[in-house]
Amino acid sequence: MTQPAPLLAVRDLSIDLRTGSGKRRVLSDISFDLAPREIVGLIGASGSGKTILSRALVNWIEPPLEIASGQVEYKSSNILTVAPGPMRRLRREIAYVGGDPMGALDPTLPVGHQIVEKLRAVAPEIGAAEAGKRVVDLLDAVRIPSAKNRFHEYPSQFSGGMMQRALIVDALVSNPAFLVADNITQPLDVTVAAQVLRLLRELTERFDTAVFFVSSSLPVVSDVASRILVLEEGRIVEQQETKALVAHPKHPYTYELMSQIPKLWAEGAANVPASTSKDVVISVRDVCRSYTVRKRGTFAAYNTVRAVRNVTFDVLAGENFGVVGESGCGKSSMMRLLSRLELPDSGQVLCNGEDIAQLRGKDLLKFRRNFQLVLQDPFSSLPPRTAIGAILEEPLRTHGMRDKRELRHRALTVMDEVGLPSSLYEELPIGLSAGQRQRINVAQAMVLQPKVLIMDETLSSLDQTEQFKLLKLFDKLQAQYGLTYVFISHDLAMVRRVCNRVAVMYLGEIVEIAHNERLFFDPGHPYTRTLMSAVPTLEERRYRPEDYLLEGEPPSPIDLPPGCSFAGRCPNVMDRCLTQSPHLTDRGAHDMAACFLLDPATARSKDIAERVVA
Amino acid sequence: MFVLSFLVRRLLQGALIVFLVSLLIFTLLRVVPGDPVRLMAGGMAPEALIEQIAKDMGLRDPIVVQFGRYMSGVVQGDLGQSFVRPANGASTGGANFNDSTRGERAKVLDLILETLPMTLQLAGLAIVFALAFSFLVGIPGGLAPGRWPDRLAFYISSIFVSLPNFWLGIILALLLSVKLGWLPAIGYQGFAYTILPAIVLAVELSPVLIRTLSASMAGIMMEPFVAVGKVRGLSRSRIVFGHALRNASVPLLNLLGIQFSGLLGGVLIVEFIFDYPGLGLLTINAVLQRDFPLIQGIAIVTSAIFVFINIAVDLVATMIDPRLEY
Amino acid sequence: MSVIDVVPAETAEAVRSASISRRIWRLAISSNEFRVGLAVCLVLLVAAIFYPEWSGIDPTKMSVRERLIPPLFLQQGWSWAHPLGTDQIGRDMLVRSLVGLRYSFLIGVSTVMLMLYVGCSLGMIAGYYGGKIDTVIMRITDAQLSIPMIILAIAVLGVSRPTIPAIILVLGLSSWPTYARVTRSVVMTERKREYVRAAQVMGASNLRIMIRLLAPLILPPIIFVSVLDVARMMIFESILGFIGLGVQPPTPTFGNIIADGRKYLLNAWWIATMPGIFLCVTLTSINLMGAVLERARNRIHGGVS
Amino acid sequence: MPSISRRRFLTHTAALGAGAALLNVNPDFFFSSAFAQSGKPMVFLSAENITGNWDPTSHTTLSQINVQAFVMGFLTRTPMRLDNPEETVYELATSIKLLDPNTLEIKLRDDVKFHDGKPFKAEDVKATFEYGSRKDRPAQWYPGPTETLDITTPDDHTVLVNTAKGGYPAHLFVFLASYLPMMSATDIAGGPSGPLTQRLNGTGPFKFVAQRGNDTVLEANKDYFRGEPKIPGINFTFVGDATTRMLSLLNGQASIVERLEPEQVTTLEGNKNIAINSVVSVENKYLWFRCSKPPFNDPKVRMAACHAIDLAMIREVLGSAGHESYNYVSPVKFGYTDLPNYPKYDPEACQKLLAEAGFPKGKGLPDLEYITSVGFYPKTKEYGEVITGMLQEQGFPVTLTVLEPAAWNERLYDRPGGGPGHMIDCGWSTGSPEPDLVLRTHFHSSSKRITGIEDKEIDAALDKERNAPNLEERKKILQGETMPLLAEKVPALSLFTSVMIHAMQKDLAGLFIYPDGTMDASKTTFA
Repeated sequence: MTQPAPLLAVRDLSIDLRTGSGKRRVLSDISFDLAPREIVGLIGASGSGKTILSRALVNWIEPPLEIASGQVEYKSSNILTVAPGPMRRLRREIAYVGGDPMGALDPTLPVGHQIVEKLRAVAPEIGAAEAGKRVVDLLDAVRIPSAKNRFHEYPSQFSGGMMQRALIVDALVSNPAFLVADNITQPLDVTVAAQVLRLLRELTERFDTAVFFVSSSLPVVSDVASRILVLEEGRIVEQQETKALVAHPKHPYTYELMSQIPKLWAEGAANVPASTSKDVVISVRDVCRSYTVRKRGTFAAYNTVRAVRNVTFDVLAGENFGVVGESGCGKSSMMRLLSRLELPDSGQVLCNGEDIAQLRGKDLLKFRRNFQLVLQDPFSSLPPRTAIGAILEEPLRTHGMRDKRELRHRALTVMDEVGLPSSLYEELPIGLSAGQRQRINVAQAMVLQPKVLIMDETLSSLDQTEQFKLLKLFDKLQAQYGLTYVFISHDLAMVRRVCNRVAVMYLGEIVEIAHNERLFFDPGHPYTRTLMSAVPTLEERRYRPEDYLLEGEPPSPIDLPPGCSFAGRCPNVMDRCLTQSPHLTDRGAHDMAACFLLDPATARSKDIAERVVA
Repeated sequence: MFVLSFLVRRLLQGALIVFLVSLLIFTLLRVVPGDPVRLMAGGMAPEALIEQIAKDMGLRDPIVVQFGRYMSGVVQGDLGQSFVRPANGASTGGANFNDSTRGERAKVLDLILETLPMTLQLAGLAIVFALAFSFLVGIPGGLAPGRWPDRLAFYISSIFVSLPNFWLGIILALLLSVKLGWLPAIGYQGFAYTILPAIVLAVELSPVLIRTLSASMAGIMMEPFVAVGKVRGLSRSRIVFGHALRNASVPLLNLLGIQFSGLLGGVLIVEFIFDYPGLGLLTINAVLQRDFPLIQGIAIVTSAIFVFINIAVDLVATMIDPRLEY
Repeated sequence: MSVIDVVPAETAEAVRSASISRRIWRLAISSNEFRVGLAVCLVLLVAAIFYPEWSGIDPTKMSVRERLIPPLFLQQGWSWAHPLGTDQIGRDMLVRSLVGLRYSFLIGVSTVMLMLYVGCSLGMIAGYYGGKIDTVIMRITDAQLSIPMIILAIAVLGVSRPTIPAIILVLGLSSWPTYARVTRSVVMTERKREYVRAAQVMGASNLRIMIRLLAPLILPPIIFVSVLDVARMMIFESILGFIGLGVQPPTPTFGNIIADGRKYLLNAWWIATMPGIFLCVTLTSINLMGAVLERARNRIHGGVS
Repeated sequence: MPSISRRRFLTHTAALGAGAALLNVNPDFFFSSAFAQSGKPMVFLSAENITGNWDPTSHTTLSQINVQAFVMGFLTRTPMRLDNPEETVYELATSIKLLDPNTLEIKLRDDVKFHDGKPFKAEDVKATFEYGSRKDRPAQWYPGPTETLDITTPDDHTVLVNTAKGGYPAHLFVFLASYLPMMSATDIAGGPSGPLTQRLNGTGPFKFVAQRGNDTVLEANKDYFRGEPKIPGINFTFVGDATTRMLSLLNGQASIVERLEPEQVTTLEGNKNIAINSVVSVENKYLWFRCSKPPFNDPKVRMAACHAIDLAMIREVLGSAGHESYNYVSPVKFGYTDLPNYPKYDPEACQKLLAEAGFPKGKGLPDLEYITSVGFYPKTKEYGEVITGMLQEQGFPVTLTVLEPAAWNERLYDRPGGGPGHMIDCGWSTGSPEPDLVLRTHFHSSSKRITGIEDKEIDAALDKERNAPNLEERKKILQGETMPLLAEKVPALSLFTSVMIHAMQKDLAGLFIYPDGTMDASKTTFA
């Protein structure tokens, strides 16, 4: 790299982790430069040391981590050795945005005030009024609606995406020289993440800010960065210009990473079981579910959140059924209804022809046994402070098994099946990787030998390597036990890879339900296309974000606008959409979508749609 | 708008609670053995006279009827009259007898209203002392979990919780008032007389406060926004005092609200020891004399105060932390 | 847990494959603080259990002529027969303190257990079910909190002689709401965690979830905090004694030793002070152990996950 | 100005009158000096609270009797010292003569005025006697009801009391005269709910000003017939806790405190600013048996219990607060003598009697309850524990119940079917040498307050001594027949005589303390 006068120069940086029994090196001999206005990406699997490196760049290394050697040079001084006082002044030029937007600000103070506080902490010469104005302007610039009011609102009143925008404002408000963005899109929905990325690019350009962009997803990084570093177990194994790296990865690890990226449209993207059965395992019939929430600040007024609206679909035995959608679309409510954690307000969920709402006692227990759930968060889904063996035995105990030896045997068997070493039997899940934990979750579900597994975002918190391994495990288990899977996910690529049929949900409704190929190559609903335009991929997109990714987030499910609920973000919106709600329309071969574009009556519009797509 | 609806809702609930508590106390005090009339009339009074007085006072009606009568008075601000105290407010001895010639008995509400401000002054000062001390000890403890400030906080709270308040009261009065002459101690003739009893109460209050404060401080300091705050360029003192303390004050506030009823127990003893003319002294005398209307009135008033203090606490807590909703 | 992949897999490698409680114990016992606390606790325990009988001194045996003998470490007039001196009617303070420790402990611990039981169950139910049940339970809690203990005491203890069970009942019933509140708030957050949902899907009943999943998780820290309350309850008992509603003589408890000894504070300070010292030492040693155990637990369980 | 509350300052400074000039509001709100010296009132801390009904015939409460002693006048005063228990000093009376066994002639001073200005005359004595002996008056100190009295006033300063209708001797009024406060006939005419209940109106050295919370405020009576008192007034304050009272004395806020514990005496003796005053009181403390129900309806069991109790040991516990008494009245009372047959500590006799009564070694006795209070008397709980221990040693299955004063008081008296418990602790104090105020009150079947005893022999003995024609004869019967009979039947065991211990600032001089705890402060000064 031969740019003259780098903004930031990292030289031979090594960092140790002090453990009870000694030190372990977590970063070794990291060296790279960051030029002014350059966006450099860093990619690596979880545990590779990405976050540590990104924190080292902002002098945020605290025990048990310690700097072993090397320096981070900024303006010809090593920021790792700058005293706290001067460092605080320096933070004006060095900004950081993390991957936990909801935890990054004090929940008890208004967002805007905290940004002002930060600005004035690093730049005391700015007056309060001026600082306030600057923050409001910037909030406006990141397209936070009615920024002036939002300025006085609290973090809990912001959605994740909005909060991440606010944090970008927080980082850029002091006009820093460079910004470290650590996994900032990780907790966000695809469309929101894509919006945030677009924003980041715009703003850094406007402010002439250099960015060090860290992510575990190569497609995301390649979308943003001009140059990419690949980190494996604390070492940089490769660095190249983005295009070159994507085209010709040099290091085998980079190559491996790329091979694990799920494909959307390329050959061999789907790897679905040959579903032969026509038996309906689960049948969802016109199900509705709403929640009442007390209106804040009222005495007895309630809001109705219509989380699931008139949903109907069937799941066939042995198939993989996917439900996709963004947060707040009703996926989780759907999951709770399917697993009978809740009962529908109207409509029925039938399992093998029986209404599960009617099940009681023994029948219910039998249903539970056959119908298991694997949850999203590998951390909160395991009971804390319980040994793995005990976790796996608990469901068996629940179902009345008491023989200790039998319990232990069953637990060890299932651990073996999911690829957990039996030495972990007495261990706590703490310290295990997310993938290992998710295996425990799977094992916990499998120990009851169920027929149907509902995977609620099971893989979304794992990096690609882990996802890859677990998907293989799922295939194996399915082959072995003839399982039926329901995948509830926001990850189109994953759904593309494993599901026979996919339902797309938006604001509590199914807007499209189609077979895998049809959905990806001939989606019937603009929302599906929007999703596809936002999904990070290295492939050439069939639907470009410029055409489909509009600003804005889904409206609140509390005050649903009349007409089509997607109308507000739809690129093809028509007058009719604002007044009437489209129903699911058959597109043949049991594929359906709910859009007026499919209505023969609006054939002309359909032409328009097709033209847009072309 | 939020505040208003919150207040309406909570005040209604509060009124219900006070009503239920009144009912409970009313019933409880009527199942206590020891006929209050017997107490009033003296041990030597003949049974017939006792029955007569009881009937005249309506004490032989069903409890519900009595309660209804009582509550209709309460609603109009009438908590009844003391069994034993005359209108001039003297504490009276156990050995008195009923006779038709008794002077007018004191109104329970007057007795309470006269002593309540004194107790509020004492309790307020005690809370100020306790908070100041807990902050001094608890915050460093919370900022350095497992290290010496934490241990110091821990030992201090262990010692404080083991100090019986009447022991401490006497020792402090002896030391600071009698031996050193720094502070006056017995009775009340000026604000300075509040200081010693308040210190004793503060010592009683502070162990739990120290614990809560240092635990919640330690917890808050683990929150991501604290670590991120540093990277965002905020100084440590700003993070600690501007943010961590603010967050840690919510559990502390709640605790203070709860502690209020415990405080009354302490006030009782401390006021007795220091002859401090507050509600506690009134209560202990009422208890020692089995002056049921007075006990009842005090219980209802304190429970009402408790309920409303807690509403206030919750309101303040929601103002500090808008996520809370009660 | 989102940012925490910084510090991966660091668990106690040294102590593999022993059961978790044993590991916590092993880690705790390796700390000097714990050993000191344990030693002091054991000494007190052994003394309280064996010394009164072994010494053959009856704690109620009075010897009026030998009253108000100062403890050993004071200069004049002490006697080896009464290492901690005697009280106002010539009873041996050491034996009385130790027997008092027994009774006070009985009162303190049972009271706290009662409080824990009532408070945690109600708090658990309120936090778990939420909604109307929650509102009702929490308002009951408020109501209970707002009744001063002293009123409850004269009502309940006035009914019968103030026996130890009655005192435990009064103290316990008047102090449970704090626990109910704490438990409720913890349960409310835990309840939303996914493992609770997972357990439901596995067919676990609500009761089972509360007892097997939530209780073991929530109780240890609460129990740790409740040690302070054991001491507080012992002191409260002395307040009852103060107005004649405490444990009746001649049974010694810390409460009535302190309450009776108060009058002699000026010329026989040791009577009212000894139980306080015993209380402080006991409490500190228990606390010390509790704190170390809690730290060990957190280390083994890897912090606040 | 100790014990004047701030509130009072604000509202009543003016009312304090002449004295108020010296009692200015302390400008230092934060620290009003507790050590202000000149012209300050005497601050008395009482161990017991008052009733709030100022009618002297409405109560038997000691503390209020103390207040009355400052404010009210008496016909005579009886200093009741051990060496001369029968000494009588004339106060409002100038002579009291027994004209015949049923007629008493009382001559009065002519220079006395009530605080409200009304001159003190014979009509007031007549009204007081007649009102006080009414049956509905709770403090029944008088020997018989009003209709048994025939009182005439030949002139404004002579009263003749005739008791012929009642059949009891008139000399009973001699000792009572020192104990009965003289009320104004005008007040009495106002009836039982009139001015009597509202305030005290007497002829004594101090005037009643007001009751404020726990403080009773008195000011000097300038027109006192023996001369204006030296101190401007008295604050009589109820402070329930002994330690608090002592601390208050030590830091100078209180001038004098009562009912010291013996240990406090030890502490204070070393203090150069504090003086101690001990006086053997008229009060004896008793262990009362419930004589109307088993097992103590059997005199043998009562006597056995008495033999189990070592009185010397109890006095040891009490230290300087107890004085020995081997009779049912205090040694300062008329007729006291050490009874030769008074029960002594004798375990063998105890066991023998128990066996005779059918309870060898206490076997077969029901569970016995001994009730005492945490009350304001020194050492009550302590010696209660000692007695319990001693009874248990002899095999009595006794448990001790220690109650707060109100609950104890509620259980104190006899009821139909016998009072609660089996034994109860109580003291009985009457500020007069008259022994019947104890003996007849408790042991005659017409009264039997606590014991519930009904015994014809005792009744006869009590009637006999009362009806003795003169004091000499009466003393002989008391000492020779009545008291020995009581010691034989032991309806109660008198444990000891209380010693009233007061502690005061050394500079407080000229205060006389009577054996019932009342005080004469008319000559008191702050040195």
